Amino acid sequence: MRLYEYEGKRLFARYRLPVPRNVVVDGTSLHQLRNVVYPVVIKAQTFVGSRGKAGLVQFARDENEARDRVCSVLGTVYSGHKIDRVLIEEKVRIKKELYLAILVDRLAHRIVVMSSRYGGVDIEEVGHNQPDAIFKYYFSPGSIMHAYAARNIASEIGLEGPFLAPGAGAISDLYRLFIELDCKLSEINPLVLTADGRLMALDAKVDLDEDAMFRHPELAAMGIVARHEVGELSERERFAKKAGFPYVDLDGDIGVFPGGAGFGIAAIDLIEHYGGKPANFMDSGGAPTQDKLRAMLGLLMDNPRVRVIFGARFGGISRCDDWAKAVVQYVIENRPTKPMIMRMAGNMEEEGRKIIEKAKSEHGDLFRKIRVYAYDTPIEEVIKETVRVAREQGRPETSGDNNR
Amino acid sequence: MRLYEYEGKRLFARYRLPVPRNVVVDGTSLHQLRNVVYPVVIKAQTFVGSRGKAGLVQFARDENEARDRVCSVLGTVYSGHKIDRVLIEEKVRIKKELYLAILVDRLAHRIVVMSSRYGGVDIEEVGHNQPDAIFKYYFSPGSIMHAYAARNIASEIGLEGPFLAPGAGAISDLYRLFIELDCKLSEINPLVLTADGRLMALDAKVDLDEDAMFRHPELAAMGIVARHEVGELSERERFAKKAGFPYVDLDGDIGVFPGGAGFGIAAIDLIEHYGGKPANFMDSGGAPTQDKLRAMLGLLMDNPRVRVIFGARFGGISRCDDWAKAVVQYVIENRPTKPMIMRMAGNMEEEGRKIIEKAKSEHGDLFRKIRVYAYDTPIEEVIKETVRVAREQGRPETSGDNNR
Amino acid sequence: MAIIIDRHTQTIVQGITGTNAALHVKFMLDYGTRVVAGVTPGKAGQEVAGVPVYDTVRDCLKQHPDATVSSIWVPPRSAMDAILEAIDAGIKSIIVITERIPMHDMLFARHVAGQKNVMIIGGNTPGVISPGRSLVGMLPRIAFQPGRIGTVARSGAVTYYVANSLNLAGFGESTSVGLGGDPILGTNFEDVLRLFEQDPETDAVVMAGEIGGVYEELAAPFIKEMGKPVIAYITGKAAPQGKRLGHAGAIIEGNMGTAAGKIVALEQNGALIAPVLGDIPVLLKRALGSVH
Amino acid sequence: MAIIIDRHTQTIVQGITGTNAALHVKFMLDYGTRVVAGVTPGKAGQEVAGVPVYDTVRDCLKQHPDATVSSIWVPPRSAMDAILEAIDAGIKSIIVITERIPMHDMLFARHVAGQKNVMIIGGNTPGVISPGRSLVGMLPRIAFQPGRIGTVARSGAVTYYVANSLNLAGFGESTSVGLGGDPILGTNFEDVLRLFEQDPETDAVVMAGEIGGVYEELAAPFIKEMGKPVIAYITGKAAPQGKRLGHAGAIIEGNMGTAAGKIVALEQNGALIAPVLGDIPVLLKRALGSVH
Repeated sequence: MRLYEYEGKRLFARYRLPVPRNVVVDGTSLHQLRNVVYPVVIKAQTFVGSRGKAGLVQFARDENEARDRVCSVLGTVYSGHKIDRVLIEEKVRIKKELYLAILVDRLAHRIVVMSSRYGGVDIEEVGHNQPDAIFKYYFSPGSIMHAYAARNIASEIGLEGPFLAPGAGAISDLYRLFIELDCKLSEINPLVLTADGRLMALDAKVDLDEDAMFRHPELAAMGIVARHEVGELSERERFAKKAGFPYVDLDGDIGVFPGGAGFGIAAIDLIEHYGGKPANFMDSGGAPTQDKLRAMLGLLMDNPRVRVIFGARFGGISRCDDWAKAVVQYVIENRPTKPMIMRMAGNMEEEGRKIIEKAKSEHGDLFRKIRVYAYDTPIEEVIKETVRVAREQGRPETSGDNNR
Repeated sequence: MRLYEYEGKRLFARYRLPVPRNVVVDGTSLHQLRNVVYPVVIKAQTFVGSRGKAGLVQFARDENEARDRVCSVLGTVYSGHKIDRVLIEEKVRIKKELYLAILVDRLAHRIVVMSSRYGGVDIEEVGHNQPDAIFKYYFSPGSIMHAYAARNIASEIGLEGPFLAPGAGAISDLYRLFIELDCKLSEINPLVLTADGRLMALDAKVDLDEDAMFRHPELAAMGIVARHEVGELSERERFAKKAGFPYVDLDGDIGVFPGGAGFGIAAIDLIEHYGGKPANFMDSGGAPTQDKLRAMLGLLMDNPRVRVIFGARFGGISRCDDWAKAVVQYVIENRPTKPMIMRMAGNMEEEGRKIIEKAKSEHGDLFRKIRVYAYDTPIEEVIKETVRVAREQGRPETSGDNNR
Repeated sequence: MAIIIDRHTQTIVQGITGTNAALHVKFMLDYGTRVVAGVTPGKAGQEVAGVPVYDTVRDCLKQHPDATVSSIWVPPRSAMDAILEAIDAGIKSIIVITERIPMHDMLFARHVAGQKNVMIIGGNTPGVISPGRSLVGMLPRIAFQPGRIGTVARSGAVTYYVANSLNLAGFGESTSVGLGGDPILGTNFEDVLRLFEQDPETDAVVMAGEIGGVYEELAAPFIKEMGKPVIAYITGKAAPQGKRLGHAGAIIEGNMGTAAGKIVALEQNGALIAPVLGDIPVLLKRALGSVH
Repeated sequence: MAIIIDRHTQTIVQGITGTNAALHVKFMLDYGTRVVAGVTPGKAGQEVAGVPVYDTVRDCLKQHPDATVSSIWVPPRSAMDAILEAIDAGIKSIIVITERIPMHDMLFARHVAGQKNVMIIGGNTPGVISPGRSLVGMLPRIAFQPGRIGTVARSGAVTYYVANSLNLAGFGESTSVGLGGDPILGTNFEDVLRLFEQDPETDAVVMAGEIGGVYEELAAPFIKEMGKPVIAYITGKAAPQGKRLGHAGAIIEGNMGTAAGKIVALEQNGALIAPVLGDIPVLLKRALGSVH
């Protein structure tokens, strides 16, 4: 998960990596602009790339100018990301811009330090035009970066004389940060030599491994909590995170209530393939509890965008009977009015079917809009049906018994 | 360098290894015996092995008994080691005694964890009588101990059920201590299960690598400072340590002032071989300064045991002329009366010779008892001469010019 | 002899006393899998469905020296250690059910396994099944039937749906391998394709990929060399960027990991692309021609 | 071609700008040793006695790709890193002058060197000399003269005294190797004995050991196999227990490392024991018989 630049720089500072003097300002802390030495750079905190081109990086010579610029940015929305904070930094005079990044090479399954004498620009472009200008240094998983390796890298990107030791130190520190904080990426672009002889990380791009957050309470203590890989969670997504199941808002009208993440992805595709629009991605995880299943269903039902729910359960580690029980209980307790088109197959399919049928016979009216297909109906047919029902929802509701 | 048990246990406690509740008492802190829960074990702090057999481990049921026992031990000398401190520990009821040690295997050049179900006894004897009773687990240098490896070891020595996790934890902790503090040995004998269900290190034997002490200011802060591998330094040895040259007191009357540690060792042998008794071991190290050379010479001259000084310099990294200069200056400034029999060969031999000869011609009387042999006199002859002179020193001094 | 596991394969289960593991040990035994021992540290001496529990894999192998496969059901924080323990003790194939293993942990485990020539499958794999012979993992037996199609997928549920669509069309599986939903996998598509290519009991392969990572792309060149038809079904065409979809590995990061990119790479190298599940048996029939 | 170094060997010097290193670079050049480059991080572009200085070994080897030997003169705290740097850059023999290297550091450096098949000599070695041909280290040239006796010793000064006693008796050295005074050594007696056994320019070997460690004992079995006579001179017979005598490695620990133990092990395996330095040429003459 991507960190904001100011979060990355706080981590850098913890690892002794030099960053410009800075303060972070949000709507409630504009008074901090008084405590800044001008001129400054004002950087909107957002995950959008190319902030410079988007006008999200500005300069200010004094407090008034800074206040104007900050106010013009706070609260605005770029590419779907709302800007809540700006980073105010001393403006340094740059003598030289370098590039430094550490990442997991997913092809080689190793850790690679990428560095270049050419920083401050799009590194992929550099790599494309001048492959030699990017120096790659590989590390086996589990290995430390010895001091000499850091010196080799520093030397290769032109850090020499009095800059060799601090340069190598910064490379080592970034590597320690990368390893100790379970990063997928830690990038400094640009790493600069300033006109007054300092080495400094002017930007900070850090991607953490969400799956390793459990062992980093120090990050939570800094306010670094779960989010999307790139972007904040929506309200519904935060609810799901808390309840313990993966959920992502999409912009359609078909609520997707599948079993299994992989099929959840497939279901979204299939819905679009047959002309529908999914309202969400969701995954119950392995063997969800009844409570969790009902919370999942509730989240969809309560979403005003959702007009129909597509459900599927292939009973593997998660059993059909448990799933059926949860559906039935939710319906009886909450009396939902949105149609549900579902398929249930696999382990305990028969038991599940009996639970549904019993409920239908006892609470016929509640289950009027609920159809549950079985093993012998291909999943594509169920989805086509769902898309059709979603379209119908636009029209006046037809009467009649939809039970099979 | 060997640590006292109480020092080892303080390190254990830092690494969360469970040790009995304890206090350390010296002559000035007997009042602490009031703050102890009796009965207790009283253990004299010394490097002597088999303290039990030597009567250096005692028990006390109450404060009076403890005071008597402590006073009877403090200040006494065993095998040349004076006892300045005792460790007072809760007396635990032992259910099971195990053995655990981590050491550098100097044959395999690896780290080995040795463990046994049989603790509290001489482990070499166990190894001799029942080789299978000792379980050896090897680690490559630089590798960490994964949790599973600690469990494998714990399981092998019978730590199971509720003791498996704490046992594996203790093994991991001891390994971390071993690695992080640059140990040559860290041994717990016995590691015990107590009758009340605790796992506990009853003894602590830790050998540190003196050559790595520079990176452990935390040890110096605990009062763990340079000493012999086994034993405290004498006053002269402390002086030498401070002045920066290796020096060990021996009990003869021939002061040894060699160049090079290896030849220092050889010189001691040769002196004994030809019937003399060396008063010390000493080494100038590579390229000693003039000040250091004069400090070395002074240490020998000021030692009342020393009756004659044997000197040798094979000029390699250390030059003969520097050496000669230091000798001459020392003699002129300090007007020593003890004879010096020396040999000087190697780099800058000729220049050195000229310095000595010039001094002799200018200060003839001061150099009356100083002979300096050259390349063409085998070192054995010089040593024989030294031994002869040492014997003579017992008799009334003969007159006459000893210069060559 | 099927790929990876067979009727005679002796397996152990790490984390055997956990609820899920214990349930599926019973299912595996019912299926005929030779689960000979289990490990939960501190619980040596217990039994799970009649299978003895030991404190360490090392102890397992002392008593059951012919066990070669382990499945791992421990929590993510212990997964790397469990894998390393199995490797160190001499296990040759490790099937990692645990999901969301920290990426650095899995990289290290892979690295050690590579040095020792040990196969890791997963993390977050539903397991491996050779229908009618052996099952290691949590795959529902009901979804599979013996046959001559090899299947390999990142997702468990997709594995079932693929088998479901094969079986409805009269096909069965030689072996079905779940690679797992985690971003770093021990075994990837190419590894399994190579096994199927060599397997005399497999006529064709269905590979089901999804967004995220580059394992599908990495396999593409080998597909070109294969003598057996490969049907590819790739999900996530409608997925948003920068958001994980359930599987830790299912995420489009910048330009990497899009369904479109994978489909192009596979199609260019001769894989037949199935846009929806129902197309898989159709393409298979076409590819196998008169054989079926 | 002498063992380890030869007239044509190109060497580099790590820590070249230090006082001692700079002095001995001059001595080495005077002796004819091909010192082609040096390293001191941050001092690239300088020169020492005409030898160019680089920031890294890697940079050295870019400019001087034929350098195969490095001598290391850095402080103990940097020694491991310097050794690893040399190994990583492709140096094949590393002569470690630095003394009192932390034991764990040296163990690790040895371990890595072993994996990469790199020879480490030292730490705390005075170096290696093939008289009249090449000298790497700080050995005083005056002590050595060309000949057909190989010598190997832990101590520098003892190396000189051994050569001194050989030369006074008319012998000379094919190569003299200082193993070093540190407790963990990169190369031990057996390694060098094997080289001398193969070396057509060596007729007999003098090995000088001292108290501490087990390297002398480890070499004993090989001496039995050797076709060339081995004279052993072991010092520390009069040394006290538990006290280091100058060399970090020169210490009797419990029963380990006594001179008596070493002498017994060597004598039992056919080495001729020289009680004092002067006995060495006497024993050599006896062993080589009519040859000299």
